[in-house]
Amino acid sequence: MKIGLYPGCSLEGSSREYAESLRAIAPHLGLELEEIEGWNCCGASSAHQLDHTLSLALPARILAQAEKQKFPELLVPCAACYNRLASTKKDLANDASTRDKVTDLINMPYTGVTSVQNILEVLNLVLTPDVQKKIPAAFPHKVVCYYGCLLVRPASVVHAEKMEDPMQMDDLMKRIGATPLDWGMKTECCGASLSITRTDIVGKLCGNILEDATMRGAEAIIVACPMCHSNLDMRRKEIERVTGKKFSIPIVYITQAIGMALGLDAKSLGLHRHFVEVSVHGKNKVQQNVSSPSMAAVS
Amino acid sequence: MENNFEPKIVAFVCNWCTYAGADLTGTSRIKYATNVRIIRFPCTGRIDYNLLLKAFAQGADGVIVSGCHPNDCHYTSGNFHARRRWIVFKQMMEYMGIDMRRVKFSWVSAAEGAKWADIVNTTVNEIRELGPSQEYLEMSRQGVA
Amino acid sequence: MSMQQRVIQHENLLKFLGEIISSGKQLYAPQKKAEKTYFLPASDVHSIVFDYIQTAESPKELLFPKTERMLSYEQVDGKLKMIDHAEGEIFPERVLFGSHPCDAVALKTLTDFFRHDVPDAFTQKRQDSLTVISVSCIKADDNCFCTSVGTSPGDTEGSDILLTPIGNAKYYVEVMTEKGQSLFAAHEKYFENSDIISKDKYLTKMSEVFSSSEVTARLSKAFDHPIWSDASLRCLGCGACAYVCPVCSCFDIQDEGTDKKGDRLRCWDSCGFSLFTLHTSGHNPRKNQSDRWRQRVMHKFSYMPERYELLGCVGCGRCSRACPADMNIKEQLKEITEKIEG
Amino acid sequence: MSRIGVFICHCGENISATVDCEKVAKTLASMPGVAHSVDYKYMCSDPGQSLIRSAIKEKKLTGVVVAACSPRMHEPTFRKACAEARLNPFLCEMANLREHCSWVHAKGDATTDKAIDLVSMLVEKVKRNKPLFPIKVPVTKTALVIGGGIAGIQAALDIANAGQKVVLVEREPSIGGHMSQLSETFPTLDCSQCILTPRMVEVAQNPNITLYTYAEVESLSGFIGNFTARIRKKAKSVDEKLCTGCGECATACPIKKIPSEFNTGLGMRGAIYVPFPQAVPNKPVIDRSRCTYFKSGKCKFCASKCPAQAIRFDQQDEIIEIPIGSVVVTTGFNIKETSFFPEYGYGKYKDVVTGLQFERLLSASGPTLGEVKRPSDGTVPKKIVFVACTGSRDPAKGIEYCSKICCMYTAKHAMLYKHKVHDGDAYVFYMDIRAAGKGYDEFFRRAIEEDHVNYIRGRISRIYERNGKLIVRGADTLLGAQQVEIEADMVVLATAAVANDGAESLAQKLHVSYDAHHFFAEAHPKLRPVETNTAGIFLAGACQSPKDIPETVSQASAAASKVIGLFSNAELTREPIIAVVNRTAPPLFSTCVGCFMCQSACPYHAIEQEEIKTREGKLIKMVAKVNPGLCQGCGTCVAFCRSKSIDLQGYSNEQVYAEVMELLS
Amino acid sequence: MQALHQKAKELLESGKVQVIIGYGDGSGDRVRPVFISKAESASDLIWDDRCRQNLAVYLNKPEIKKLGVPAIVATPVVVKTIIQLISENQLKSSNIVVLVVDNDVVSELTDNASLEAYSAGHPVVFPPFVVKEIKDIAEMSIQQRNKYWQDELSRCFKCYACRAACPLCYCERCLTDNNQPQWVCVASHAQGNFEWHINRAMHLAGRCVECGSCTIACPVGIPIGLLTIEASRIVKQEFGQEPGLHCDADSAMSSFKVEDTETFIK
Amino acid sequence: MSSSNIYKPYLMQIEKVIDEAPGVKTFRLRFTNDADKEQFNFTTGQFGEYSVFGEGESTFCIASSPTRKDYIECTFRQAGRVTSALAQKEEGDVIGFRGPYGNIFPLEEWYGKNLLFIAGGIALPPLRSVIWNVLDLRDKFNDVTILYGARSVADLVYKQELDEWGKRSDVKLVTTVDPGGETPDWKGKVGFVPSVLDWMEPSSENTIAIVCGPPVMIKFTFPELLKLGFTPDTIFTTLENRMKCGVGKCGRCNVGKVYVCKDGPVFTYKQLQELPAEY
Repeated sequence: MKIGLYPGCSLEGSSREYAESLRAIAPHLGLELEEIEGWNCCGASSAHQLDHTLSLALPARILAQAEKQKFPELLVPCAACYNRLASTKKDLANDASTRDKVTDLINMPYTGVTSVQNILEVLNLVLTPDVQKKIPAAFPHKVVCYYGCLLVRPASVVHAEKMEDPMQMDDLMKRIGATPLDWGMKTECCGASLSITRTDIVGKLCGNILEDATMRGAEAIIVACPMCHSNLDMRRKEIERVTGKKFSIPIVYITQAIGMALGLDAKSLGLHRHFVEVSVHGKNKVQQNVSSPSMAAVS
Repeated sequence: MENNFEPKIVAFVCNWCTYAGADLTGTSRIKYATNVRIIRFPCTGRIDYNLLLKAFAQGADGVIVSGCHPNDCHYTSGNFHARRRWIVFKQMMEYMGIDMRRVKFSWVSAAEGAKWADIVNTTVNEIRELGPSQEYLEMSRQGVA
Repeated sequence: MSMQQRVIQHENLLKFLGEIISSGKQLYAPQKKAEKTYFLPASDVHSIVFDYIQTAESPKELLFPKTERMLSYEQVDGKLKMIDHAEGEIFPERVLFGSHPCDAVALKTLTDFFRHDVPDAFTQKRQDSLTVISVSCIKADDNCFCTSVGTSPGDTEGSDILLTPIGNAKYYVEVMTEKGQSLFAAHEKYFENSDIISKDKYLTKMSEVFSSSEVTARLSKAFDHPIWSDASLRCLGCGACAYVCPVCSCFDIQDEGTDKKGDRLRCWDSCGFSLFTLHTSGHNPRKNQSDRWRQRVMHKFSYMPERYELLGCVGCGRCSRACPADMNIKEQLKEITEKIEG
Repeated sequence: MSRIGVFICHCGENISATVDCEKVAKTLASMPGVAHSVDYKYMCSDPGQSLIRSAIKEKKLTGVVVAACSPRMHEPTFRKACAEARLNPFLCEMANLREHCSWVHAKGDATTDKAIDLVSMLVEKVKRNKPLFPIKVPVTKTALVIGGGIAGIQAALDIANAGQKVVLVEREPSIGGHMSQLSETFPTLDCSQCILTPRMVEVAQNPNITLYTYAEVESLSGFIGNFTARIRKKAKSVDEKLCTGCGECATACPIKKIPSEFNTGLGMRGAIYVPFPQAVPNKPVIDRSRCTYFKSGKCKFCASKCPAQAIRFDQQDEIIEIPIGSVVVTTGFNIKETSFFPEYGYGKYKDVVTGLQFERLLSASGPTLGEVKRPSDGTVPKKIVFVACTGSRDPAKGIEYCSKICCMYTAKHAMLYKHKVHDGDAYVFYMDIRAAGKGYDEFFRRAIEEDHVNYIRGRISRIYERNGKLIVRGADTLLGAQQVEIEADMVVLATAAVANDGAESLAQKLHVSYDAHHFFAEAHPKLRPVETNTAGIFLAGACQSPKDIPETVSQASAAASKVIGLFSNAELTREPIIAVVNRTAPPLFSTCVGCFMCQSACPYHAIEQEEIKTREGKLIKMVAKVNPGLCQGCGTCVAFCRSKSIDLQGYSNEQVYAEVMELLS
Repeated sequence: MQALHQKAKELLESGKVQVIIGYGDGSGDRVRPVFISKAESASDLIWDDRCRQNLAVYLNKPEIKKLGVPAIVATPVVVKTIIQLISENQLKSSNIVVLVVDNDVVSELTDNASLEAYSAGHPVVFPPFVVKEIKDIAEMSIQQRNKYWQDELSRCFKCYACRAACPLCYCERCLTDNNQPQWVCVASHAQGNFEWHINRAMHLAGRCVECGSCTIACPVGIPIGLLTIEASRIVKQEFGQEPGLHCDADSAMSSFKVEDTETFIK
Repeated sequence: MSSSNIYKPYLMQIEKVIDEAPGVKTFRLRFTNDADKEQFNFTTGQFGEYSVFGEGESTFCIASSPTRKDYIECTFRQAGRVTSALAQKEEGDVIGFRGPYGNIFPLEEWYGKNLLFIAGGIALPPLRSVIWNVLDLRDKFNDVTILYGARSVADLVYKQELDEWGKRSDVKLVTTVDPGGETPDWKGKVGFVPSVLDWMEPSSENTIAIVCGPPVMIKFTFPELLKLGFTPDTIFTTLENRMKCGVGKCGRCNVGKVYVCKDGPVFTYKQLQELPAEY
């Protein structure tokens, strides 16, 4: 399966390991990633606070570019980027006059043919029974899946089936042999939007999450969002300060977990980039029969 | 278009759903444009397409036809019959070159007071954009010596 | 009207017609539309058709439009105001070109009929402002029978100017009336002098199929003859024959509008319609299609001659061509002279 | 010559506040054919009506237009007033100046102009109105009651006790409805079954009542006084005549683990079962979807154990057709499942239960025999959180309305829990307390004051499980929205009361209207609360909106009295708004050519074929003929008739044409 | 033709029918409807390519009905018309004999089933010029269509030949002759003509068997048949119903399906 | 008329409306323009085209006598579009009127003769014009007999005038209603017009019969009159063919060579016998 890729800024910076692991596992899943040409910021963090039209124009340009490159689907691994692109797509589909305004602004045709996919949707497609067969029970850990907010809200945009109790990630974990635990913090807030300004709040919110996960005996928290990851992984000191507790549970990108299940080496999955040591491992060492895993994505 | 153009719009509605829906708009005190005059029919099944033609010939700028949602007809199936009629009539008018944007068909139930107001307002705005109806009126002036 | 003999070249004729258009008069001339020929307002002389036997519609619209506004009314400040279109209306100067002699005769018949007894201002005023330039027939078809009804391919009656094609793209010109003369005079430069020409040899030859006076005579005793019901079996009762007929002039008067504003219109009607004579009570003096067919024939060939000394038929054959059921009037009239005793 | 009277109502200030009524009256006065035009403060008042009556007499009016509120409100009032003045009531029309004009527009010339248009349009219509005379049709004196809950039971008994026949149809194997599932009832705390069961038995024994349980209405055709109901009696697989109700079969059934509907899934039943011990009729049915025999063709244990040999595996669904004069719909309500609530775990947690489930846990006949036990592990919960307004009054959940019964039953639940578990803690999260009703407020106060139930005003944001406890997280708005977190053993959600399953399709079968939430719509919320817009069909109980037992019972009696009133006449008078086929002078007789398209279009089969014959009996033609008893006046046939040979009295071609012409002239 | 003459002769002689409605010699090279009541005139009947007028129009004419039980020489479209008339209660197959000619073999269709079988086996095929007209109009913009029809209909003078020639226009009082109220303007101005023609199309929607008689009858050459063809096309496309196939079919316009779909009713 | 437009009506104001019978009304009309009134003249037997603007024209006779100059009256039954609209008009309203059209009753030829008027139903109005004309010139005529029948008592028109004629000594009035149409206090005859005529046995000696009624009444009355010794040329009637123009143009009323609107509506039975029976 060939798919367009919009990495967004996080995957180039603070979450490089997310991109690395995605690119590492892609060939094993038969996924051919083609990065979108000349991509721009999705406007996630600030555009919508400043100018509504701009906040639509930025993602629209990305979508228009995807259309231009004739991608039927566009994979957007970053949950924030995904949310912006999906929201924009919906807004433009429902409002012809805004659509006209925006296409005028970006000076590109836009029809809305390209579908926007988040990482869970894509993995769900490619992590087929065939792949599963090759890696039986390869990631035998108790984990909790942490979805955060951007992958499941608002329901009208992301079409998450059960927004308060999403199961897509849990399902993927089961497929690689993990045991996803039921817990209470699946979609609780990690405080991402305050991660710079009010680290105390982030500490408290993340603390709740880590505490519940730890208490239930999880060995790792699986995430699919760069914001979640950085808050939970990076802010341990602050968490410790606020909660007075020390947590050692690692935060693992779903792509990394799959990578470990596939037996890929820690480096290629960027595990070394984490603040909290990743203490979970894949069971098998899989034969490296795929050529340089990250190459396909380099455009 | 002239800014002060106030379209004349006739609404042909059924007694049980849309008329009652429009009553609800009233009891809910939802405001809408004054341009519409409602003519009550027992059922959309009763509404003759010739009345639409006459309305336009008489200078209506727009027409709203509204009744019960499918399955909700007080008479069980009048609106289904009406729907067939409108499907053919609309396409036939368009085949003969009449712009049917001036005719709004809708289902408004007795519970949809707000929807009624919305339909009226949307219609008035759209007809305002289209301007006064002339195409059909012109016809009565042509071909007379 | 005795005149110097003239001819006109085809190309000059076009110029002449072109000048009529540019002079601001409305020129009606035969033109093609789909498969048929009609008298239509001409803006370009090159669209005029010369090679045709008969137009689908007769030129009677020029005197007797299919829908004529006779009167308008309006409530003004609670008072009814009438607008009289016979008075107020300007009847434009028109020239009809290309009618065949039968049509010209028909226009005259129509004028005479409407002028009879109580003159009808509308047809009169339209007639006054109409100049007819006819063209003699150099060909005809099976449906034509002008000579049987007392007219002919070169008949001058009713034409203000009659042109007869005499070959080599030339027309022999006969100016018949003052209206014709004044039109001629205004464009004299296009005409050439000529010797006296006997036009007859150029005209199409039409044998007389029956004698109209004989038809008239037979009809006086034919009211109850079975021929009517036999002949009319296939008649569908539409008004096509009457509406294409250059002489038929039955009409209806209809109001359109509301009590506040509207028009009183005169619309064509036909004695062939079953509702034409239907009373509100349900009684219909002519309730069978055969009654109505009889009325059509009787009216043209018996009642009109008797009452107005006008024959209601000029032999143009349009009704036969138009009839969806092939009611052929020529054939039927011939049959009348054959089957009904004198 | 028409002499139309025009009466413009101010409706207090409802109309006159935005419409210049005086100007409307004045303008209309100068319209051709208007003989009288006045405005008045309250046209519907007695003096207002006598204004109309005297004008009819004095001015010899030939028609009346009352411009006031919606004709759906007062048309009968004014038509009656006309009739009293000897003017045919169908020569009266109403212009809707209130709902369609004054209430929806601001004061101004445009509003007054519209009012003038609306009135003048109806003046032109009424000029063409013809005197019409009511149609009499016979009445079948059998009532159909759909639904055997307390509403259906009450209605059926009231009608039957008035000496009329009743057919009671219940979808479940037993009558009783939700009330039979309840433990005690507020505010008296008397036992629900104790008061209900005798009435259920009474139904079974009343000779005027034919009871069909395990049956559903398949279709309803016809019209008031003359309906035909088709009822599907689902195969019970048991010969009811032979069955003695001994219960051997149920014991014999090897299948035991089917969640019992009656016990809201908290108890189990077999594939052949009686829903509950007090069931009426107390005879079992086989649930064919669960029965081993019906699935695999083997088993028949029940049959072998039945001493009366009453098991009938080959029984078929039976369709019975019954002539019916009137219908009472009492299909009740349902409550939302806990799975509807994502924030409370989508029904994932066994110890989060609905109010109805808690009723079963409280009930002496319930799965725990009245002991409050956790469904998950059977332990006695020491801390229960009750959540009121779960779903109700929540537009985000699509349920904007108040479910009405929850405040009271939640108080009752908390109270009963405290009575049973003395050391237990009960918390109630609520939005507002709605305890209007006799003894209601006192009841809920008692819960707080005497039984020390903790009432916390606030909403619950989330419930999740931790260490076998349910973490209930919410806010206490009376304490400055302070976050509260309670570690509860059990949570009872007072989930929203919603329309019953299949309400929409039943409404469509009955041709009655329903609201956005699929509750059946009453004809008028205040003045005709138990009638529907379809004549002869009445409503009672929670199928119309959530309501408690006293209200349900009084509505049921009200509906019953409507039926009894209807049945007190041998003949029924119907509005003559019906279609008629024209007649013309011979030789045409009618312009109808007998294509009978109208016949296929008519939903009421009201169009018949009529032969027109000569005096000698020779057929001249066939024409359509409308059966005035069957025609309901929808006019669909009229719009179909190509030759305009059929017309609708009251909305004739001339009338509606005149309305359009006047409106736009 | 021989076979036809023979069959006609037999039918008349046997007294099974009293009149044969067929085609005979007309004026010029035209054929015309003939009504043969005598066996010896049976040889007046003609059968060739020119036989296109829809003779079913005569079946309900009072003057023809008076002649007795008819046999009708039927083209495939006449068979369709007869089926449609039967479905509209205007005819009974037991009261007529329908003669169809295929390769000089004459068959009698005497019951609904044989009529239906014949109709199903003989679909209407439009002549190429009609196909082209239909395509041309389909490709026009709405403004072009407006201009096209205004122009075409401007010639209409309401002689009602279209109505008279149409076997399915059998109303005893046409809508257009109804003046209380005046649904259709009497005058043949643009509005009156539009009202007339759209009503005709609406009335024939789902009923028009596409025989083309109206177009042929129109003395001023308006392709009016296209309007009723379009109306029937819409019905077929939207509701899947076709006229002239089943004797007991419900009329498409007076029946409905709950699943009928549209996108314009909001 | 001042205009050359022969279709332009006079504007007439309705001065008085009289309800005659169910659906039957009489209008008294006055010219709105004095000049029109001055030049207007008509003779008994003539008719006009009455119009409601927006609805159209309808034809009926002038029902008043030319001897009463200031106004004209018409009586009509509400049946079609125009008459229904006319029936909606009230006093003070303005309607259109074209006329007078048609021929006349040859009153002067009847001087010194007995007159027998026979009318049925709504056909009394044309005779009423003659009757009043005759009564206003009473001394010029011999005996005047009126036989008037209607379907029922309610259907009798001009009830007041019937009373008045009945009271006059110089008029013999017989009224009748169809069997079943009588009321308990009905004083007139019961029976169809032809049979009542048979019973009356009026003399045909020096008598002119003027007959007006529905086709079926005429059909049976003419033979009755012949039986009584009337000759076809002494029997007068009026024809009611449909008309539109009133001036011999529109073609509707054409019967044989006759145009009823020009050559009629008054015909003798003799003249009718020479016409095709298309009336």
